[in-house]
Parts: sequence; C-alpha cells; structure tokens
Amino acid sequence: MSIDLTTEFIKQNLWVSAPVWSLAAAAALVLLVGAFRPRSTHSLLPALGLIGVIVSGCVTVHASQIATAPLGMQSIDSFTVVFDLIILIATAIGIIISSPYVNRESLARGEYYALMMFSSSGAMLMGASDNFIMMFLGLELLSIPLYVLSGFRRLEGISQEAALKYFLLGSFASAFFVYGTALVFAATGTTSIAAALAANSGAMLTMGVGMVLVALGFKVALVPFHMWTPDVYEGAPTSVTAFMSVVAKAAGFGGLARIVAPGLSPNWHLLLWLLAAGTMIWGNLIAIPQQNIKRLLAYSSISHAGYILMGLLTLSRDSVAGVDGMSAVLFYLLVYTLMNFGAFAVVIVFAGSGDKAEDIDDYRGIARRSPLLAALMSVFLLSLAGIPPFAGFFGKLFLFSAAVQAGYPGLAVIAVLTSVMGVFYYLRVTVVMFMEEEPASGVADKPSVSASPTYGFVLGALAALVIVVGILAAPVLNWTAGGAESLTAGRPAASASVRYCALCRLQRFISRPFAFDCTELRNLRYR
Amino acid sequence: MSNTTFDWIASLIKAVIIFVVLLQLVPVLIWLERKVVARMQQRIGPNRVGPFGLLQPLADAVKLMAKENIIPTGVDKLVYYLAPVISIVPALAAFAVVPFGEPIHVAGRVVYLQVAHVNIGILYVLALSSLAVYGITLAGWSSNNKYSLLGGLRASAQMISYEIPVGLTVVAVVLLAGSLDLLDIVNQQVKQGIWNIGPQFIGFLLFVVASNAELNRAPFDMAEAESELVAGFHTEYTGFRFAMFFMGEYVNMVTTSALATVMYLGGWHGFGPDVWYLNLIWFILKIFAFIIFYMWVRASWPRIRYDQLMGFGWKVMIPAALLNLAATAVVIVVAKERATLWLTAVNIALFVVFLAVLRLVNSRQLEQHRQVVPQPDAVRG
Amino acid sequence: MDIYSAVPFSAWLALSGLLFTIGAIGFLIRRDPIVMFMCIELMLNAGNLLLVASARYRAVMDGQIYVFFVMTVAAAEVAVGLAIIVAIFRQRLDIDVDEMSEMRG
Amino acid sequence: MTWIPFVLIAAVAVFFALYLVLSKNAVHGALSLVLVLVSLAIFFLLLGAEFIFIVQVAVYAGAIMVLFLFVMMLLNVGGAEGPLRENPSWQLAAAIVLGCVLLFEAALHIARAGEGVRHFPQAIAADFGSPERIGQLLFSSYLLPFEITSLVLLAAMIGAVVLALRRFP
Repeated sequence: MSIDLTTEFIKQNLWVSAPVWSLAAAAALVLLVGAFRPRSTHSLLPALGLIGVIVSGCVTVHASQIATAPLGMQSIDSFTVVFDLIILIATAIGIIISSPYVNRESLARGEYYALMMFSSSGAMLMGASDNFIMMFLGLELLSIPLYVLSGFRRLEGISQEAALKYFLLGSFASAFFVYGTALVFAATGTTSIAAALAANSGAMLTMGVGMVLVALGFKVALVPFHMWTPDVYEGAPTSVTAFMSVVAKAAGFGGLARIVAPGLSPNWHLLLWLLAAGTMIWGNLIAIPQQNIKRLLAYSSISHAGYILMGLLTLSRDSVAGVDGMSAVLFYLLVYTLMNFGAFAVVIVFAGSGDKAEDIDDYRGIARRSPLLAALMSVFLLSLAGIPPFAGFFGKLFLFSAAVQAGYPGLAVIAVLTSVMGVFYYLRVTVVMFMEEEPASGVADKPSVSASPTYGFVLGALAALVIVVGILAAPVLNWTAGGAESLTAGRPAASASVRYCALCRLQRFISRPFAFDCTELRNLRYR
Repeated sequence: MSNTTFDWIASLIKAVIIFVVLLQLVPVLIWLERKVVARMQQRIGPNRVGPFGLLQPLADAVKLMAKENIIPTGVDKLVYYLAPVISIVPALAAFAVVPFGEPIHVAGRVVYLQVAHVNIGILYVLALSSLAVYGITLAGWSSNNKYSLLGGLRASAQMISYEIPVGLTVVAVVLLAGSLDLLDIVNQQVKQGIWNIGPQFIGFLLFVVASNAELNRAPFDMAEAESELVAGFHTEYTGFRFAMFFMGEYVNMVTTSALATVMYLGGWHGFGPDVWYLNLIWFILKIFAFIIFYMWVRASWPRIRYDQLMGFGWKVMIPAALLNLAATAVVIVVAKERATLWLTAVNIALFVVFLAVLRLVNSRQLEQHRQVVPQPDAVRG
Repeated sequence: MDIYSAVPFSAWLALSGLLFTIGAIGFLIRRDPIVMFMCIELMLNAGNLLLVASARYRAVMDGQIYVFFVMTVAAAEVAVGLAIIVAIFRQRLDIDVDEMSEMRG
Repeated sequence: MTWIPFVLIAAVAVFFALYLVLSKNAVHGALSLVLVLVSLAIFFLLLGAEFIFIVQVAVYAGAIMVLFLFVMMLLNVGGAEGPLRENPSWQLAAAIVLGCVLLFEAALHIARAGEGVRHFPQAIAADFGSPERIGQLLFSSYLLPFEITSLVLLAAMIGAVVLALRRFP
C-alpha cells in the first residue's frame, strides 16, 4: 500500500473538512490576537470571532458545492450544511452574548472565545462524521473546551465544582463511547458507522450501539444520564451555560442522527421511546419545584432533549417519516437556539455583576423596574413553553405531528401533556415578574436593571426572530427538510422521491382527535 | 541446534556480557568523574587507595555495603525499596537494542552485536527512557520528607518537559535515515558520507542539552540540589540503596552516550580497517568522549534556577527542536538526494548566526549593565 | 505471534469486559477525583485492549488506528482534568467530591 | 500450555486493576494502574501491535501516569491516610447493579462469542501493526482524524494553561 497523496485527494480532504478547519483557524486567530495585542484592542476580539464565524459559514456553503468524493470519514451533504449553519448561528449568538458578560466578570477573553469556537468546530464535526473515530474526536473537541469553559470563573468554587463534575462525568461517558465503539468494531470489523450498523450481527453489536447511545445520551442530557446537568448549568458562567445548553445538545443530536440515519434495528425503537418519554416526564416534573433560574432552565433543557429525541425517533422508522421528523428536529434546534439564548441573556442581565441574583425570588416584581426586559423574558419563556404564536409552539407542533405521522401517537400524547406541565413553571416565572410585589427592602437599594446596548440589540433581535421564525416557518422548514433528506438518502423507502409537504401533513394532523386549534396555519404557504 | 535456539543462546550470552560490563563501568566512571572534575578544579582527586586512586570506588563500595541501612519512620516501605531498582532497570534494558558493531558471522550464522535486534529500536529506547523518571519520583515521594518530595516533583516535571525535545530531535534523525532501526541509522550515516552531526548539528546540540537534563546531571540537577534540597530525592537513602541510585545515574549516562553516538557520530565507524574489534574500540572511545564531555559540563556550569530550567525547556528547547524537525522535513522533501548537503550547510550557517546573535545580545546586556551599575568611587579614583 | 492461537477471541472479550467493569465500579464507589479519573483511564484501556485484539483476530488494522486516537485524546483529557483538579486544590485544600456540596444537588 | 502466558498476564492486569479500585492509597493506586498498563502493553505486543505497544509504554505509562503522580505529589493527597470513606449506599448499590449488568453482558458475549469474529487469529502480513503501516494509514484513509487530533490537543493545551494561570494577564 502506498500513500495516496494526490492533489485531488488533498483537495477533497481540504474541502470536506473545510467547515471545521475554517472555524478552528478563526479560533486560533482570535487566540493569537488576544495573546499578542495590547489589552486595549481586546474589545475587538468578539468582532473578530464573529467575522470568523461568518467566514466559516460562507466556506461551509461553498465547500458543500465542491467536495464530492466521499472519504468515509466525514461527509458534507446538505444535512451537514444545515446542521453546521445552525451551530454557527448558535456560536455567533454565543459570542455576542458573552462579550459584555466576559467584560463584566473579567474573564480571559482571547482564550474564552477561542475555546468556544473550538467547541463549536467539534460540534460541527459530530454532525458530519461518518466514522466512529471521527465522531469520537468530534465529541472530545466539543467537550474538552466545555470542561474548561465551565470552570472559567476560576476563583469561584461553584464554577470549579461544575468543571470537575462535568469533566468526570463527561470522561466517564467518553469511556463508554470508546468501549461501545470497540464492541461495534469487534462485532463488525469496521469503524464506519453505516457499514457497521448494516452488518446487523447480534448481541455484541447491540451492546456496542447501546453504550454509544449512553455516551451521547450523556451529552444531550437524556434522563437516566442527566445528573450532571443542573449542577453544571448552575455553576458554569451563565454565558457558557447558554452556549453549552444549545451547542452541546445540538452536537449530541447531530451525532445521534448520524447513527440513527442508516436505520437502527427495531429493538432500539422501544428503548428510544422510553428514553424520550422518561426525559420529557422527568425533566418537566423536576423543573417545577426549582428555585434557581439556571437550574430551572437546566431542567427545561433536559425536557427539550426529550422532545427532540422524539423527533429523532421517527428517523429510525422509515425514510419518509424520517424526513418529516428530522426536518422538525433541525427546525426545533434552530428555534431552541434562539429562545434559549434569549432566556439566558436576560438571566445574565438580571443577575448583575458577580451573578448574584439568580433565584426566582430575585425576579419578584421586576416588571415594575424594567418592564421591557421582563416582557422580553416572557416572550422567550412562553416560546419555550410552546405557546402560540411564538416559534417554540411551531417547533413543538412539527415535532408532535411528525411523531404521530411516524406511528408514535402515545409518545405525542405524553409530549403534549408534559408541555402543559412545562407551561406551568415557565408561567410561574412570568407571574413572579409581573404580578408579585417586590420585597419592600429591595426597592431602595436596587436600581432599575438596564441592559447594555449590546444586550438591548441582541435581546430585541432574538425576540423578533422568535416571533418571525414562528410566523414564517415555511421557508425555514423547507430548508431543514432539504438537510433531512440527505440523511435518509441511502435508505430504501416507500416513496422516497416524494418531497415532504408540511401543509398536507399538518392538515392530516389536525384531523386527528387530539388536534390543536391551528386554523390560522392553513393560510401559510409551505413551498 | 535450530536457529531459534541459537538466537536465544546468543542473546542470553550478549545480555549477560552487557549487564556485567555496564555494571562494572559504574565504578570506573565514578573514579573518572572524580578525577576529571578534580583536575578541572586544580585539585588532584582521589590518590590514596591504589595507584592513581584507582581502587577508590572499591573502597567506597565496601563502605556503602558495610553501612547500616536506615529506614526512616513513616516511609512507604514497598515503594521505598522499589524506587532504587526502578531507577536502574530502564537504563539497563534500553541498552539491549544499542548496536555496537556490524552483524558478524559465527559458524555460518548472523550474530547481531546487540542483545536484541528490533526494527523499532529507537522507539524502544525512547519508551524506556520515559520510564526512567519513576525511580526518582517515587523515591522522593516515598521518603516522607519534604525536601525529597520537592526533589521528586522537580524531577518529574523536568523529565517530562525535556523528553519532548529529545523525542523531536530523534524524529529528525529518523527522517534522515528513513528507518527506526538503529543499525540502519548508523549505516545511513556511512552511506551519506557524513555523520549526522553535520546535517543535524542543531539537533545534536539540542539532544545533548536535553539528554543532560534527562539525566538529571549538573547544571540541570535540580532534583538533588544540595544547596536547596539537601540532596533531594535520595536524602533518606543509605547504604547499598543509595549506591543503586548512583548506578542508575551512570548506567543512564552510558546508555544516553551510546544513543548519541549511534544517532549522530556514526556509531562504531571510524578510521582504519573495518574489523569488528576496531569498531568496538571506536564505539567505546566515542562513548567515553561523550561521558567526559558531560563531566566537563558539570565542572564548568553552575546549577541553574528551577524556573529558568523550565522556561528554557519550554520556550527555547521545544520551539527550536520543532523548527529543526520542520526544516529537516522540508529540506528532505525539496532537495531529495542533496538533502544532506543542504542540511549541513543550513545547520552550520544557522549555528554561526546563532553565535553572532548570542554575542550581540551578550554585549548589549553588558553595555546596559555598565550603564546601570554606577562605578564604585574607588575605581573612578 | 503464534503462541496465542490457542486463545479464542472470547477470552480477550471477557478480559476487557472485566477490566471495563472494574473501572466503572471504581468510578462509582470512589470519592477521590484523581482515583475516579484513573478508573476512567482503566476503562479506556479496556476499550483499547478490545480494539487491538479484534484488530488482530480480524486482521484489520483500523482498530489499532483507533487506539492511537484514543491514546492521544486520553493525553489531552488528562492535561485538562488534572489542571481542573489543581485549580480546585488551590482554592480549597481538599478535593473530596462529597465535600463539594455548595450546590443543592 | 499456550494458555499460560495469557492467563498469567491477565491475572496480573485484573489483580492490579482491583488494587487500583480498592487501595486506600492513591499513589499505590497509580502504581498499580501503571502495572495494568504495562501488562496490557505486553498484550498489545503479542497481538501484533508493536507500534501501539511502544506508544502505550511511552505515552501512557511514561507521560500520562507520571502526570498523575506529579499532581498527587503536588497536592500531597496520596499519604497513608487516603481519602476513601464510607460511600452513600445508593451509589454502592448502583455500582454493584451496573457491575452485575456488565458482567452478565460479558458472560453473554462469551457464551455467544465469535459472532462474525473468527475464534482464532487470521494470518497477517509481516508488517501488521508496524510503524510504517500505521503511518501509511494515518496519512491516507485517516488523514482527516489525524488532523483533527491536532485541534483536540491545541484546545486541551489552551484549556490547561488557562486553568493553571494564577491570574489572568
């Protein structure tokens, strides 16, 4: 065997990995500028990072048109592009939200943004990997910077505690991933995901896949494996928590999608079903008594993982339902990015310097002092709860209808019921903000909370997007459907050539007994 | 007698010879070091026991054996006993793959002049040398003594840091030879007409400095700095166990010198006819030249400070070794057959530039020093 | 080497499974973060053993490549993990997971 | 007879793995882990992975475990009075349950071993597992992961430095 280093091979390699290396190169640039330029220029670092993210987005789209040859490690199909763009959007929002926070808490800047971008490139890698080795490296490239970022407020015990817990449990999960993939390799003799799962050879493969699912379940915080989530979310710097809750989750689901896409054997459906149901129920149930807003959002993010897993479950069924489900999953990931970042940004603004005020009690009557912020927070929370006309509602609607479509009505019922549970605790915060009186002593020493111009802009934009994406869901859904299609491209299906039509499906869905009243949706144009 | 049996017996004989010779070299080297250092410091050195003090190491050995073995309270017994042994074994084992001559033919069979001919010999040496740190670290920890612990800590940090430049310089040599086999590395030097010290001069310098630090010898002997740590990791060791650390250090020195000879000085090749016993003599001569060089360094340099050591390792050695590796790779790819020539030229040019810069910096620092420090009145008159 | 041709693959599987299990149990019952971390290393090594053994029994080298990557990543993890532990130690001169109860768990 | 080396080395590995888990002394645990790693390294050599064997000794035993020892000595946590203590019972229960499940599954595999795997090694080329072959694979099929590794290491390096800094510049 000789080394095949032809120009074509190198070129393909370059373009296939372009999304990852472009973002990593931008991260390295940010790091170097942060290290070698004087402090006065450091306020430009987030701008530099943003430019890097935008360039990386352009490179990704461009690369997807050039790279053709599958190298068996990583693919750059339309799923990768859609997924990468969602991650890049999340990274951009993360950088913007972090920049005032990082200044306020005086964290090291160059390193902060660089690690964040490295983590994102790992996330992009996970969603693009065709090989277990690649996915393992993506998982680690995602996780290692996150371990560090959660301990970034190094002088505070709570942050370090979060870093240690996240690190130990994350590495534990990685060990499961390694052993699981080792079992898969032992059973099939290949590390390629598609080839290994196609082999379908009994107990060893089953156990291997199971352990891989455990590891990824850890990353996305599915219920038996969610123990780390609240502590880490509470302890990590809030901007990191926001980033982690979105990007790590999206990455885990990207990886899961790559594993589920070739079609898992039916044995897995029940297990995934149970995981999804358990996650939805438990996450929403435990969120109710939470007193700390970050812990509340942590449990809410667990429950959202359950909803997304429900969409993913449809992918394992057949390819038509899979396209439905997967496009709903991608849509939901995008929407979740917008609303979750929004909620966390408000938390950052309210908490004040040193992250003091993070209990729900601290939010009491805050609408009096800063009505606009309270209103924005309500928008994000109501969207998370899934109340129309916000985007969260449509995201959930698509997920639920995809689940019903794929033959999981029971799961959809559970999802609807747990969403109602969710409405309760999200509304509680809103009620506390608007209805309750501020504690008497607080009025004197608490000045009105006002957001910096950056936050004003970001929050306004996110709130607007949460509304706009909801109303104009059709083009977005079309876009995500394009991504979902490439994922199921290789699988046989009853009618794979029929492009998915959301409206038809919605109408069918509405005719079902437990339908929502969503007649206004009929007027929307889908494609 | 089958081939395998023959090989096993041959290996066994070679192993025993190497073992005995290496251990017998230790007293010789101790004597040599005391003598050489003494001469450099205008002293005479040992001269009481035997002619030229030659029997001094023997007397030392008898003294050490006869001494009481003290086991301080609170030591971790098992680790405390094991540490001296651990410090010798990797060095002895690493010597197993060092070739000291062309393969010779005995009774129609090929006999390699090394205990084991493995085709990844150089990696094997690297792997074992990375284990050498355990002896010192564990000795420091198990002694239940603050200073010993500090010595062990320093040793482990130092050895991990300096292993990187050693590895990187070795990789550059491997690139030139295109093989991990130590025999091939020697033969390639003969084939290219110039020993690797030419095309890898910078690498050679880096290797010598880094291996000196790996050996924990002055000026890098922070782990046992008498002035700060009262002898560091072996403070609590007495008698024979104490002697074993010395054996470890000297065997390590021989192994490192042999490795440097193989990698950079053309191994056993020298002037004159190419017969195995002459080759052996050349090989031993080169090793001793290296060892005396190490002694010379020890006599000439004061011990450097610990932060200087780590700073030097990470900020100078590693970047320089990386650059050397990258440059070597680029030249080999670009210049192909002429790589050796180009590398030699580039190395020597770089070295000259380096010396010039050093001189410039030095003179500038002197200048600044003169300006800052006011001349004493007495001198001004 | 041929002396292993009498050892069936299941023996390697059993050994690596046993080591993995010991590591996992150790992770769960020990409270010292460094020891927990070492248990994770043990689990990774169990995976490596399985990979190398199945690479040999199938005569496919991909398993060995995977081991190479696992080791690299393990080194990276160790650097970060030990840095976290050292950073915590500087804050509070005790690193026992049970005593980390600042947060309502 | 041919079982003897396997059984011996495996026994060493399992014994020291148990020692790591049960020992009260963290440094002894680390040393026993080194022994486990070395015995696995011997297995790697016997399984035709000579490059992996070298990396296992040089990187795992020689660098990673030294780092562990270094940190333990730095923090001085490995003393005779180790930090093992009574565990919350639910964790113990969970551990034992998990262990039983894993052991059960291992037993399942042994019973049904060989699905798709040949029971005994297949013939291999002479250079199987040699550095040359590994290098060729790394620079052809596995070029992408190899490059990504550099990113992982870079990120880890930055992270470790950030965490270890006494104060931000």
